[in-house]
Amino acid sequence: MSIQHTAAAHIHRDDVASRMGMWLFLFTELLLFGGMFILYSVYRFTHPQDFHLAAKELNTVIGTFNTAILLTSSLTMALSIAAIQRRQKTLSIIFQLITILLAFGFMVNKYFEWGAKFHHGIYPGSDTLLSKPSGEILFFGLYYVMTGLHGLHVIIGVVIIAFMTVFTLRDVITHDNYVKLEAAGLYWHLVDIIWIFLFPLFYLIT
Amino acid sequence: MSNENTLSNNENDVSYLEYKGKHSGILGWLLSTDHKRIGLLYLISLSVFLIVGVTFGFLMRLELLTPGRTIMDPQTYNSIFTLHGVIMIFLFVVPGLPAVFGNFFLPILIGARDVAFPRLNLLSWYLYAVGGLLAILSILLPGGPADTGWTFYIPYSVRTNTNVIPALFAAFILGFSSILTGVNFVTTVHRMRAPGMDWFKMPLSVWSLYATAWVQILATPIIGITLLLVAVERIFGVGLFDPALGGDPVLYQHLFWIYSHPAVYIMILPAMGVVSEIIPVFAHRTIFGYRFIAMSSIAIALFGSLVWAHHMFTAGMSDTGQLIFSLLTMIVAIPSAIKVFNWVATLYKGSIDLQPPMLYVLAFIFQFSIGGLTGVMQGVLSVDIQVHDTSFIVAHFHYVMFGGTGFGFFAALHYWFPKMFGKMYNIKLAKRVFWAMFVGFNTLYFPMFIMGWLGMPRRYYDYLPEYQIYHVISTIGSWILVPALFLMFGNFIYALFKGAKVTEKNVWGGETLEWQIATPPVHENFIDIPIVTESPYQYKDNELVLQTQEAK
Amino acid sequence: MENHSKNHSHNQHGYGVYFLVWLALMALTGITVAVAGINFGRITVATALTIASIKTYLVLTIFMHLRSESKTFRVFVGVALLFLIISFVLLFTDYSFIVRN
Amino acid sequence: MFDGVSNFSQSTDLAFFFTLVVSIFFLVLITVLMIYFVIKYNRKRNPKATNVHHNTALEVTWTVIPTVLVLIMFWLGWTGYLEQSRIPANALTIEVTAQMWKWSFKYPNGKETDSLYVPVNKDVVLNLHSIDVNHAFYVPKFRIKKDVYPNQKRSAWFNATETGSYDIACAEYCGLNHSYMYNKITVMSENEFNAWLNSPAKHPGEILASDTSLIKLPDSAK
Ligand code: HEA
Ligand code: HEA
Ligand code: CUA
Ligand SMILES: [Cu+2]
Repeated sequence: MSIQHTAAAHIHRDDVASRMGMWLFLFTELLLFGGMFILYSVYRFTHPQDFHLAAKELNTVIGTFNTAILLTSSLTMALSIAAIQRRQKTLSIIFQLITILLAFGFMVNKYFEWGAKFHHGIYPGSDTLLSKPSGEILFFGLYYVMTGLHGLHVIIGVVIIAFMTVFTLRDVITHDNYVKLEAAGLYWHLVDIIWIFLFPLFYLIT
Repeated sequence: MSNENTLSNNENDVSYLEYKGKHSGILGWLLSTDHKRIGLLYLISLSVFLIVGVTFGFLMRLELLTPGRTIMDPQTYNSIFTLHGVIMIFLFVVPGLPAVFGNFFLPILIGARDVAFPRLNLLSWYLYAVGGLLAILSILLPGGPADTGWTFYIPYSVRTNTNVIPALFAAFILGFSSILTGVNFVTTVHRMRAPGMDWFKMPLSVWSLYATAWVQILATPIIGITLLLVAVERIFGVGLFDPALGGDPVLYQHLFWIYSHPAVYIMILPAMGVVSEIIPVFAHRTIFGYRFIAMSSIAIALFGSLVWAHHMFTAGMSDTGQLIFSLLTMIVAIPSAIKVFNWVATLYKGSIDLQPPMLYVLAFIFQFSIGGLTGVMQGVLSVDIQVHDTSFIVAHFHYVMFGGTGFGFFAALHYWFPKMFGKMYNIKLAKRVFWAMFVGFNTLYFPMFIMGWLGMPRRYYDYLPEYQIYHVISTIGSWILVPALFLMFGNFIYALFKGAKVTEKNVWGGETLEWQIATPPVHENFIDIPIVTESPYQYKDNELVLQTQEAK
Repeated sequence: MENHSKNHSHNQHGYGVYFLVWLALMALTGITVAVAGINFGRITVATALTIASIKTYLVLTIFMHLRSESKTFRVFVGVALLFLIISFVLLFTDYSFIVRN
Repeated sequence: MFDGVSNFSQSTDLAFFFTLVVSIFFLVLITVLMIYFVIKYNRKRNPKATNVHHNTALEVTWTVIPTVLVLIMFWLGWTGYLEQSRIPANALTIEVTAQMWKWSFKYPNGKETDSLYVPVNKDVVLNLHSIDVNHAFYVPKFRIKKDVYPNQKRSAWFNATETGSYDIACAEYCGLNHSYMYNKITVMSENEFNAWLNSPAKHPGEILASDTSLIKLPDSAK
């Protein structure tokens, strides 16, 4: 192979590469949940009746409320990027803080929701649950594992966004270098998308 | 991104082995984000695990020398084949070529100074190390090493009292390490190719690493979640797989193989890349059917994700499932066939020099063909019912994983060693060792095909006397392999310290970019980024001969 | 090779666009909850999943700026989704035709 | 090598034979070509190589021929499998229970044994159950193998064509004594079988598996 040499090729920042890397990583998250959606679909297919009954125990109101919270937090996340692009640093920080607050709201709701279930004796391995038909055991198994893993992602997301806020404060993230914030945003939106599917699949089975 | 460009060209000029960065001594290695140093970190840690895994293999062979107890009790045997499988798969063949040679050479082959995310790259090595340590820990903790087989089939993996959880977490973490490598490579190939290097000017090993990286990204998370769920099942008893609670253990197997079948292509594709790289160099001519080889890598990655349930033909799937998966398994053999034929065709009218790397490559083609063809036999439904879970399978996968990927790894090591270290090993010795490896390998595994067809199940501590003759031959094979493997490592280690110095850029007469830069490479590979104008493997002087011949 | 120089993405939407998308998402959530009460029989799940897919599409294209990224990104997303979908389809070649428990 | 003794052995062995012949053919082809090229175009003999870039006709040929061959292989395997998956009616049905690490067999009349007795030339259906973990019922000489799961139903069937005594193995890893989950299947003439089945006392030839233990259990395993 013949090669001609160029002088002074310098290494430069490549935001497209950073975003590409983030997207690729998101695929792994997608498939992590994908594996569980596979489980869900199979068991729902093999135990339609039990799933139907079990879903009645979930509180649609809390579920809907949480969906609204998460969608709104996605909005504020997107807005914080729009703000930093327009050099509105303070506004961007405010939006990030709102996002974090909403995420907390989501977790608090989840806490009460899970708490109520535990109170009724519905948790993995409990006698109440074990006395139910196997489809219901599977439903609640999936419910805890999937929303639990999702909740874990929300918590991780909060930590990441908190870091972004600090970075924005310290001008590490600026109007012409905000790819970190974009990456955090991508992650947060993915968490949102997962919930968009979890919600109807668990709360809205009729 | 990469190191700041404050270094003057002079400082950049020094070999990556001598380069002094922010840290010195051992930290200069452990904290280095240089892709070449990370590649070497992987090489060292991988070799350690290889030796551990191989020792377990050797001990299993000793145990199987005679029926009944030879050297260990059944519990030990069960743990040993589990550890052997886990170490060989998750710590050796899956990371294997991409982590060592991919890290070291991928950026060089595409004319880049480093990978896209050097720090992520280092992180992935640390994850690998942590995963490896956890695997070792699972041996040492009270309770004893896991005894489930590397497949962790439920319900046994939920019932046994051994340290399954550390082993699961080890595999989980190693999965993440593998994912990060994949993310890095896809981005690197997309964003960092030197000017002029369009897709069809990339060396073939880059194509196969690229295809591999996609499989790593897409398939690995599935096993991550699946193994996590086994742990959850053990700890909380949620019942997602446990039949006692209504779960379906067959679904576990589906999820396990959705990853683990594509994983076999994570293992073999990079080795195929190495083969495509080495053959033109030692045949001293252009590769035959460049595009077909490149595209077949993509095809393998694609079809590879469609055949997973051929591991479950006796598990009681629906007939439709059996039909589809058997049919697709047949199809996946075709791109491999295309590769093999193109490699053989590349020898035609070449000028073949049988150096050690070439010997390993030829053995690769032979052994991979045996492994692949028996793989196709296993894809045939009625045949698989007979040979499933027998030593026929064991022979198949050692032929592809050890005879294929393993030999590909050894070929790569012999091929790139002088470039990586600027030292040359003893070539004569290397050739002799090769023959011992070749003979030992085939003696070790071929008898397993025969006894497998006759009905010798796998994961058997003990067996009927009629199979002993095959076991004895097989164990003798492992005794030939022992000295060979020792000598091979010995040869390299000796060369590192006392070997002849190599400063020549191009020891073998290759045409890809790594042979155009200093030996060993300088810190950031290229003083100036090259502009690529031609496809690899041109060997232009051969072309001239052809034309003059035709003119006559 | 993809264009190398662009660091400043044109991933710029006005605040208004984001608000509109948010409104649409909230409306769709409302619809999916409302519709869940009605029994469409077999297509109930399909409706819920269709609405969820529309919501996902909005998030992907606008919030996640997929619309303004280069084509490569869209191909990537396609590949990942395809892989997931194929896994579902092939898995159901087994489960659709058998009862094991 | 082709010594199967059930109704399935013929089709399975045919599929095996065909795939084996094709495999050997390609393996020999590739190996011979490699060796021939290495000798003929050795650097000493042929110091100057000639480039041959590609040949589309050749590529198509070596894609199409293997494709056709593997499709034939698939078909042989599929038809053989279908036979095994169609459980016949009017067969002798035996309930098989697997547990760590032994088999037990229950006949229609309630008789229970540790090793399996069947009549020759008669369809026999096995309903497979497990009470703990996965096992697999494997009779190499009959070319049958089926995994056995707790809480799930599986069936296998066969029609033995020769009297005699054959091995049953457990082919799915099931823990400590997986390799000792061996037993025997005895194929007898119909009359002999009926006599055995209906005699309350043990058949003179019958021995409990725990006595036969083809391989002696080591002490540690007991
Ligand atoms: C590097 C790893 C690797 C590779 C590359 C392969 C490649 C293949 N494997 Fe293998 N396989 C394993 C690793 C691998 N396998 C492992 C680890 C297991 C066991 C896991 C366990 O249970 O523990 C296994 C098990 C396994 C099974 C399950 C057996 C069972 O448990 O019952 C099957 C069944 O179909 C199978 C098939 C195949 C096929 C069709 C290919 C194909 O890709 C092969 C294609 C190659 C060729 C066909 C050869 C070259 C071509 C020619 C020479 C041209 C002529 C060709 C034709 C005419 C067809 N493999
Ligand atoms: C790349 C993967 C890989 C490699 C390289 C090997 C290498 C070897 N394996 Fe394999 N093996 C697997 C992957 C691999 N294996 C997997 C995945 C399984 C399935 C596990 C399961 O069922 O869950 C398996 C299972 C398996 C079995 C089946 C166990 C059973 O079903 O009962 C056997 C039996 O012989 C075996 C033997 C060997 C041997 C002898 C080697 C030889 O390579 C060893 C060659 C080398 C030497 C013989 C010695 C070199 C020694 C040193 C350098 C150190 C020397 C130390 C001393 C002499 C004390 N392996
Ligand atoms: Cu029972 Cu193995
Ligand atoms: Cu496979």
